[in-house]
Amino acid sequence: MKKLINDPQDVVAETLAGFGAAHPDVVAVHTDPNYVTRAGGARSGKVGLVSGGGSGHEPLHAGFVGEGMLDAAVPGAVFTSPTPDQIAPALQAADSGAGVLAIVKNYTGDVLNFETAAELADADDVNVRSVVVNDDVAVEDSLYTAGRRGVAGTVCVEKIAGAAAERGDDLDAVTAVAEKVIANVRSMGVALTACTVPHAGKPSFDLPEDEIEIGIGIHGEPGRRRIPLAGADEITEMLLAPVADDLKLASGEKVLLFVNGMGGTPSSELYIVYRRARALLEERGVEVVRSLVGNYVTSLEMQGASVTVLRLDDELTTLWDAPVHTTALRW
Amino acid sequence: MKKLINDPQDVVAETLAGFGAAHPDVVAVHTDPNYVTRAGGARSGKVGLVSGGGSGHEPLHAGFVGEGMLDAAVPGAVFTSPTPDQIAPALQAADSGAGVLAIVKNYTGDVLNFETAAELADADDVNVRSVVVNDDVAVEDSLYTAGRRGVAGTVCVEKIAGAAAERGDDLDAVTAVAEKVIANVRSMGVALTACTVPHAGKPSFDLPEDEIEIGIGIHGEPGRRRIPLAGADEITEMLLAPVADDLKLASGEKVLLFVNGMGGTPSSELYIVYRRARALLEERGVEVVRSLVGNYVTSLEMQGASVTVLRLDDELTTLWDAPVHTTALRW
Amino acid sequence: MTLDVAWAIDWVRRSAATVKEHREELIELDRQIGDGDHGENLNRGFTAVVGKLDALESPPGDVGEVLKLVATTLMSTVGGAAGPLYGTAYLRAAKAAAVPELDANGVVAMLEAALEGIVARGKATTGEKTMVDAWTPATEAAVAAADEGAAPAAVLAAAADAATRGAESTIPLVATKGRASYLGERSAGHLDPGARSTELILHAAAEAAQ
Amino acid sequence: MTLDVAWAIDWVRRSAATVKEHREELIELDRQIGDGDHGENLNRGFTAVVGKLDALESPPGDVGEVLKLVATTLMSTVGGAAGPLYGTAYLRAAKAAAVPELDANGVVAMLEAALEGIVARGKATTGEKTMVDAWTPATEAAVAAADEGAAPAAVLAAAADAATRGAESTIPLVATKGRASYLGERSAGHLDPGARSTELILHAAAEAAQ
Ligand SMILES: Nc1ncnc2c1ncn2[C@@H]1O[C@H](COP(=O)(O)OP(=O)(O)O)[C@@H](O)[C@H]1O
Ligand SMILES: Nc1ncnc2c1ncn2[C@@H]1O[C@H](COP(=O)(O)OP(=O)(O)O)[C@@H](O)[C@H]1O
Ligand SMILES: [Mg+2]
Ligand SMILES: [Mg+2]
Ligand SMILES: [Mg+2]
Ligand SMILES: [Mg+2]
Repeated sequence: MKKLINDPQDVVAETLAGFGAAHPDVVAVHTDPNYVTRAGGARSGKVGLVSGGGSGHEPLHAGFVGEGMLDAAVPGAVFTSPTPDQIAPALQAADSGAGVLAIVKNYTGDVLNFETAAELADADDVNVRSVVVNDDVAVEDSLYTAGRRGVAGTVCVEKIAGAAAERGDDLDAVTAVAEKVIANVRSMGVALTACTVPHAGKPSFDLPEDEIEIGIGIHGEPGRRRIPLAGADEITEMLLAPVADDLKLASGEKVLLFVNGMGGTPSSELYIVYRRARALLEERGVEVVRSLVGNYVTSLEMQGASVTVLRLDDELTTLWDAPVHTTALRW
Repeated sequence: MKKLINDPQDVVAETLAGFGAAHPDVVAVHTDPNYVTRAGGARSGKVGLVSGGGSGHEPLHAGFVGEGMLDAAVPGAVFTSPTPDQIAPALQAADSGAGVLAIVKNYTGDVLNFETAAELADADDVNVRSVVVNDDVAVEDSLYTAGRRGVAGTVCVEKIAGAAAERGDDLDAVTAVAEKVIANVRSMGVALTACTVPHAGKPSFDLPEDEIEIGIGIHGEPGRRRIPLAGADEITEMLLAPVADDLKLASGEKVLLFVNGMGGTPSSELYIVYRRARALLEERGVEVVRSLVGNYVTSLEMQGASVTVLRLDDELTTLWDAPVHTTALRW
Repeated sequence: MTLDVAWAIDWVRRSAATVKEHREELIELDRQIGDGDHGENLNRGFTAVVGKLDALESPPGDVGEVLKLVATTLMSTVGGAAGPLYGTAYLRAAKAAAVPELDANGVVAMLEAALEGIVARGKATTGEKTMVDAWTPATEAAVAAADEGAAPAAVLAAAADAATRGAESTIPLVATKGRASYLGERSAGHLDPGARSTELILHAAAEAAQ
Repeated sequence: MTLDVAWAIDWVRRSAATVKEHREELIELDRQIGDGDHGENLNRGFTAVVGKLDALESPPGDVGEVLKLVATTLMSTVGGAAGPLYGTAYLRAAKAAAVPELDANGVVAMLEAALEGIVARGKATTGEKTMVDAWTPATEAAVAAADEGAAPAAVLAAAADAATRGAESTIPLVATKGRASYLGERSAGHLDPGARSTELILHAAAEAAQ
């Protein structure tokens, strides 16, 4: 295992220490328990926005704390949902009286820990609502399973709900916008290499030099199937088609196209994937009117990418375009 | 070799195609020959700023084209300086009558090709000045060598000279500011893994699982020495000390601390390095007043990092803080 | 022939020891069909529990108090799916065992409460390749043993053995709950890490009762 | 016994062929002490040269015209250090060989001009582990052969053989110019890729003169 780390047990704490020291103008890092808030604290009268999950997906979520996006983020241990006693104070810190929306990725651990935290916060008179992001089409959504995972589409939910909260929407309205994004965003990912969880010390799966995993999540799990290494264009088709199909995209629709890197993929490769994904959407008569390309929802140092498509209407487009000032997303 | 690419010969062209399609509001991509300009073209009366070099270092340089930074960027083949017939039209496009400053990294190929291009542009009445960035302290600067390499410090030169040009400085003044940055910026890097040049098809060097290379450049060259894998804190000391020593940093001085990823390193690890580098500077009584942490000057998918320190005075701080609107740097 | 606070404390310490001992195995099992953190997380949690136990000023008054300490500590240190699941299990078990001493029926009630807690939180049923596949046969075996008049120690031994068989039964299953479900068919052929940790913890209970 | 335009064209085509054949070897040499692009870049350049040659409407009037075409094409397609260095070499050589036919002294003048071009651009001297270490002995050997009255073909053969020895002489050297210099002492023990490509190109010249 080759990483720029010290003791594997200290990875999250040391990352947060560096993050806080580097960006005191944007964020405040709290330790014991660990959570991150906006430097200025919660803005009075604004609905609070909180997200969180296992670490190892940076910049998700702490990189999205700041004006126009999250009020607080809760990083768990690497690939491990945070605990209620971390989440509850973050919910409290984000509350300025208008209530808090928790944006939860659909994993058993995240859902359960956020549930408990919301109960704790509720006992302290914080009005907590939550939405569950489940954009990963690699996983079948069925009554008999844990449902689809939440992956890169989470960025879209956090950005757009964040803009709604910032413009003064109330808790019902912010929740409705978040649900609308969730209903219209889908993703699918590929891994060229595994990643190594620091405390595990060896790769999350063993992948021969000539094979890749299609339909991976963001926790180093193997994907739905293993296939021979293929060209970027071919791989992009395998990612884009199920996403577009699941969204039932029709000719004439407008979308945001988001090509996300898994952490170890250089941006040049992401642009190659973007180029092909865009062409495939155009072949379907779908217009790409907004774009995001970069490493935003990662799996440690994994090489790979995911393709996310968000169906846009005027409201979502306006909210996407609204100013944002976080360490990872800014305009 | 595992990459999200198609034919290795098409990597640069396809990256540029995706880049141009994703960011039409910021950049315009020209092909045959390849160069990138601002979407709006050169602003009349402003000194033009051009940089370029081999591809594979993304977002350098095309990611820094835009208001407040470069007017044009010239991407060569992977790790190969661009040719004069690419550079010359970029110099021309960047010229609006106030002359052009070329920011060249100190490599034989870059220097020679920019030299020839400047002659070509000069023949077309473009007034071209150039500065050579050589911030890498891993390489001894001696009369009898090719001198120090230009590495991550290039971002500081491009940002600050860009701000000077944007505020209306003339060619002499912009050149002087660029030289001032060059005189005050130093870097040193480490590789945990090699990178693979697409057309070469195999790693740029062979590194056992328990060894790292200290004093690497940004072209996948091996470093100055190979040492056993160590903890992040220890490695950071090996990078920071020669940088700080070479700059002869004195107690009470203010600096910008820039921890750069080589492409395959997750931001969490960069923050761990940042944290330690900052502490080491503080031990020397040096105050870190500005920070940059991320993958900005990369070597394809290499895992590793570099530490850059720029000595700041009021002028450089103001110029660093000035608005910038590029695809990779924005505030 | 009843189990008291000393037993409960011994159970917790043995649980911590066995989880530490099998930390890497649990990581490896979770690496194969999950995200490789189960051993790390449980070990962190039980280490914290032992720390809390050591720091107690006065000894817990009943079995339930011990289990409540386990519950709250796991809840606030484990995270992931296992944190709330085990946390709820111990919390419910604590309520059911809020007595100074447990007889055989008390042991059964405690195990049943734990299982109910897991099911209430996780909504899994048997055959979904989760810890429920270890807890369910364990509880059933405990009921059967108690019905036959077994002593508390024998009830726990029966539960532990059934948990072992239950854990092994997860190997061929295709997961439909938890993280392993994302693998679909590829989850078959692997032991569920949560079922394995359940087995370890129940064996610790039985050993403490010897 | 003189070398004409047909020879020059043949030289270029043979150069392209040998560079293509040794593409991977040159990449590998450059990978060891540089950035692994020398073979790729030269191959791209010479492939373009051949394309230009094939597309010519009328044949070049003299040797210099052929070399000028090589110069400008390499300059605009190779990039890196080798692009301008070889580009300048061919440009100066073209000027020195702006005649329909080259005798032995003409060959010498051409080689000397090429070397001067490389040195003018790259500022390297012998012993710095660059292509200069192949061009210098090659030019010296050409001078000696011409002085002894050798025919142009023999002059080129002597130059090519000297280039081979010159290239080999770079192996123990510590680089002080070019990218290999960044390696310091670690550059010793490797053949310089530019010296190797020089050797290949000069052998192509000699073979075309057979
Ligand atoms: N819905 C559920 N019901 C019961 N047990 C579950 C459920 N989901 C997961 N588990 C158990 O949790 C274990 C995984 O725990 P752990 O690795 O700590 O959490 P995570 O999956 O969040 O990383 C699985 O092996 C399984 O036994
Ligand atoms: N200053 C110089 N003078 C002469 N030859 C040089 C000089 N610098 C580099 N070279 C030659 O160029 C070769 C490398 O060419 P190439 O790999 O194409 O360029 P780059 O180093 O830019 O990648 C070296 O092997 C060396 O022979
Ligand atoms: Mg987990
Ligand atoms: Mg090169
Ligand atoms: Mg797990
Ligand atoms: Mg090279």
